[in-house]
Amino acid sequence: MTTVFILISLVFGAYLVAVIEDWALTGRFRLTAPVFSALALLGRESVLPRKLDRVFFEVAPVLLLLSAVLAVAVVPLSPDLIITDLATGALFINAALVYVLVALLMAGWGPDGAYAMIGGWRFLGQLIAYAMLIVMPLTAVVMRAESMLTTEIVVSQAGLWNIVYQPVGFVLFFIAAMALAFLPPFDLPTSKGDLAGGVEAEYSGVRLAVFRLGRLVLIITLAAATVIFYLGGWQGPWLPPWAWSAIKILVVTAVMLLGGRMLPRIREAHLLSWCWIFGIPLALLNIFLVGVLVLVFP
Amino acid sequence: MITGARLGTLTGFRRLIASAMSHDLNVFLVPGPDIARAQGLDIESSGLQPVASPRHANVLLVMGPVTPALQEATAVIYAQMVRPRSLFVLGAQDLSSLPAADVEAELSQQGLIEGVNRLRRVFSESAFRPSISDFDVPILQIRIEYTCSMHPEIVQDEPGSCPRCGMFLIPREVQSMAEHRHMNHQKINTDAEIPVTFTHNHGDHQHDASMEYTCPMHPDVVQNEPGSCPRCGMNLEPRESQTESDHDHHHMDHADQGNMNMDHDDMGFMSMIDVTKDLPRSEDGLPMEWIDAPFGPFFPGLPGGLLLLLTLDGDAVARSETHCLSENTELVQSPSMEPPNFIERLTCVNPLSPIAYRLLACRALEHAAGIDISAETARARIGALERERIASHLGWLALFAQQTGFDWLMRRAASLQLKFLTAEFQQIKVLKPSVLALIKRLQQTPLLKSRTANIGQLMADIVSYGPVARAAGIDNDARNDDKICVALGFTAVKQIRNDVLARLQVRLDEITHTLMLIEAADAVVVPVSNTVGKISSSGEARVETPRGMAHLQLTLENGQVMTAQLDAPSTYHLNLINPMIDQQELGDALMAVNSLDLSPWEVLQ
Amino acid sequence: MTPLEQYGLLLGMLVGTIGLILCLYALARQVGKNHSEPGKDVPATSGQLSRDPVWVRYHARYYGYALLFLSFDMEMAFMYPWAIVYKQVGLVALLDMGVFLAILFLGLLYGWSQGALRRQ
Amino acid sequence: MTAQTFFIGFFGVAAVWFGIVVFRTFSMVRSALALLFSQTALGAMFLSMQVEFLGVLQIMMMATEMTIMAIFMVMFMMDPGGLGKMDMTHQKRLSLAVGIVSFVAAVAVAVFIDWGPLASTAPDAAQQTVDLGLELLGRSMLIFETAGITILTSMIAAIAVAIQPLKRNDKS
Repeated sequence: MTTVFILISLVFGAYLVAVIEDWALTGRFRLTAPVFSALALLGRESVLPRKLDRVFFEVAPVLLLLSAVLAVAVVPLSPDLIITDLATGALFINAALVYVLVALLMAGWGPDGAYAMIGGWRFLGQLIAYAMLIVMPLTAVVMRAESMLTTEIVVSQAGLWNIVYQPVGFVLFFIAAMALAFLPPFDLPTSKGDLAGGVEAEYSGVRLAVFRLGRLVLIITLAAATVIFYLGGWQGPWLPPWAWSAIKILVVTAVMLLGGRMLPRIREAHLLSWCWIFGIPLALLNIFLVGVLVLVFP
Repeated sequence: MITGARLGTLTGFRRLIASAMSHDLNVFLVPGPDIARAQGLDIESSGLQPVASPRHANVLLVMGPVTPALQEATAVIYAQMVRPRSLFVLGAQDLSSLPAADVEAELSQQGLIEGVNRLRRVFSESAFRPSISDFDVPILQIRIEYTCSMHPEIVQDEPGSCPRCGMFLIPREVQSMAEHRHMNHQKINTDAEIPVTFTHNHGDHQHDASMEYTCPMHPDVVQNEPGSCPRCGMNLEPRESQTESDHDHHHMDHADQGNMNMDHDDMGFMSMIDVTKDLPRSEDGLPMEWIDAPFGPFFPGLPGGLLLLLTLDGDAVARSETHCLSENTELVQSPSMEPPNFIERLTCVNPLSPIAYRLLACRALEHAAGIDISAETARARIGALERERIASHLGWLALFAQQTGFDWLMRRAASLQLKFLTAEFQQIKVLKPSVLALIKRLQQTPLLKSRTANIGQLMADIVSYGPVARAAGIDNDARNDDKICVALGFTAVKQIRNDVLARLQVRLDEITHTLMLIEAADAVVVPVSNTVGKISSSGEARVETPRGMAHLQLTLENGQVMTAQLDAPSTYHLNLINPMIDQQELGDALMAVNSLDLSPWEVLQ
Repeated sequence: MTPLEQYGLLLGMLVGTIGLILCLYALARQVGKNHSEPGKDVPATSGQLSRDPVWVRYHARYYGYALLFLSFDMEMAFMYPWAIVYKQVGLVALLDMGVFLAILFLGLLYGWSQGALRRQ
Repeated sequence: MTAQTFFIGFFGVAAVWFGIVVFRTFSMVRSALALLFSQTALGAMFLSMQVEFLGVLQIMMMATEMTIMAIFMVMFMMDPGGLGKMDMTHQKRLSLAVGIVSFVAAVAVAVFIDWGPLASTAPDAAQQTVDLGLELLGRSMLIFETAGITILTSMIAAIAVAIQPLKRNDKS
């Protein structure tokens, strides 16, 4: 029963992400725009490029949606509102979200087009930059919670949220999460200016609808992950737990979508060198600091 | 009635989808969003959503001048759009290679809004139709030609085995038109060391046919008489020689071997070392294969009408070729033109800065006729020219922001540009604080300096004009020797870094300076042509257009303009592209090309 | 729920999502068939017809980072079990992982000094 | 029990099938991603054998590493798109024989060796990770540190081989 409820709230969340993104892009708050564009995409032809790799081209959007939906399985909206409370919850979110890269590589290599291929291999370079900055801050979060159960992680933040306990970890995780969801300023694989749409340029019709639905669910999943790891999940003074979760997730989604518009796209060379030369030492420092804090104030 | 409808009767569910489509109009702009903004069209507010790829679009909006070469590219874009698709034409155009326009409207914001409403009705009524007709145009036709992977110069029209090495030929699809008409159009490549032979359309380059002998496996082994190859001993094949230092780049033939089953055993094991021995090595010493990717006339990150054929080594540019598909033909069409028609003709040469060219024509005619105009009208004309400079720089900012994915700046700059295009003198005073706020906010944007610093460096000793030259420290502004400008307190703006950041900074400073200039000129009137008597003499004029100094010379025969010769800055800036983007990362290369603020329209044949 | 039931539920979600997508495809096919026309299935490169295949040996410039990433990825496998028992074990765990991370940080420094951490 | 064995068998067969696809396909990227999905099937097999941490770790780490293998395969092997349909297999008889011999040896090891008493119930997932952590910090601390050293040597060796020595001037 909880599974059905969470999946429905996931679809509703994806709809809200579409509304917020449309509002950020066009400046008009139209509640019906995502519904019309979804129906329109359904009604359009879905063209297959000439010399494509059929398996890759078909599997890529499906895999993108799958990896986002599976990552939601371990997200607790309230103490008992979680689909599967896995013992290795934090690791499972990361494991599911790695297949976003596999999906984009397939979407890049499949259609045999110059723009798509360059976009695909660019996203592999982007993964090499952000992957470590997701894993190491998560280790610090798990250290404080002494377990990888996502419910344990939320409960461990009862006194002090992790955003206050380990701010460096939060900043690194947030940047890496935006890079994972290829949101601007990290939209290297699907950049309009460099690659005319890059990886998603060759998709049309219902396959494009699945690709875009996968991206929306991915954004809401990453926002939910940021909330449960750093913003104290469902904890909050007056409102019921699920309400707090919903508010926090929407706030984080809005910050992710609106914040990126204010910056030019980052160069891939800069993204890689900054993440490796400044990001990883900072992450190691964060683990060391949390290690000391956990020992000093039990 | 839309010609690009989809097959199917308009039943209940399809009617719902058709009405959804009428609310979700994604538009692909031809010749480009910068031209739309320059002509005062606000696309977003009219309800159309611009998209980057023809696959995502269901409306093709054609506005602004479309030259024959651009019509071919427009036909390609229309063919690649997904049904149900529609063609929306603004302003009278003779689009021969496209089907009849579904919705026609006059070229103005009012026409655009009224056209969009008609488009919505058309979509919801006839998105699906029981009978549809194919869209077929000569450029889309393909013919299969057979070529050998080892000898790209062997081209036959029917399958068979290669006369030289015996391997059977692989099919390749090539455009059926004999050669790409625009390919050997004004081909600008100053790439000195390797004369570029565009590998995928062999055969159509006429070269002197002196015989030479080369080895199939090692093209760099070249002799004048038959014999065996010093390296691998295979006997050398006769081949009519192309230009002497040309080594025919085999990079593409390994990839498109088609379904030729090259089994390992019979050919002797060919290790990767042999295969990549003669490939050019990139900076880090890896001999990789290069792909030819066109960044065509309608690329969302480049000015509309500019075609950049890049040979990419991974995501870095190995070689580049620039073509202007939008350049105009002769200025004076019929044997002679009336002065007013000539002024109109020159105004619509470059849709990006019409007033500058109108002023150029007026000044040239007045210089020929010897009329001098009152200080009052001269000041008002300068006010109009400066207003257009601000609008042009804001338009460039919007295109720069679109290329670098800087969404907030694109929307702000575009809306300000549209306001400035038709702003009267009072409105300019009102708009001034918002422009200055935009500039201040832009200069504080994090990541912008690191994104644009030392990218697109130009060599010091090259000819350049306008903001590009001023960013390199060379001050060749035509306004310096214009008495009225100097009287209004004009001072040139200069930088030294000579990279994209410097060009951005120069244009921002110029916007602030021109605002003060307009206030000093305190009048903005579009230059109007005055009557030129029946005289016959020659005149010439210089005007500092937003992109640099344009120079016009014309000759008059008893009141008729006989010949005119325009010298525009973009013709020189086209030659800067190749050396600037060599070995640059793709994103940096496109941003550097953008920073030159090219207008392909003013490049005359 | 026992762990096995949880994995079963995950598999169920996976199959359910694939089923939903197949229904969407069936619905789209019911609306209309693809109408193949000349030039429509050529990869869209902004106004040009580029028919040559691009599956060539792509020159990725980040292989310096990729090599270091493989090693750091292995290291991460050790860090999770350590992180779980860290509070229990206390100072020994901190020193132990300190040594481990210092060794790997040495590798990172070596890579940086040899110029691996740049666009090759 | 039967459902668990069914899934172990199913994912095992899937892993083997993807392994076969690795060699039967012509495109390099396809074979790299086939290997990736064979590792994922292996991870799913671990999960169905109630070894959660190892299974999830396998699913996660193999994805990134196989994609990096994919880019290196595309960079250094001829005709990565598989357009030339070159038959990459060679010494077919020898490899067939080696395959059969090793399969028989594996089955023999699995069947005939005495694995000790059958554990009634496996510890639950969270406990397994805690035990692994304690094991790392306790008895096999030495193995943990030597693993660190081997990872360091692999880093240094990879960089020494692959990266061009820096020209003195641009030590950015």
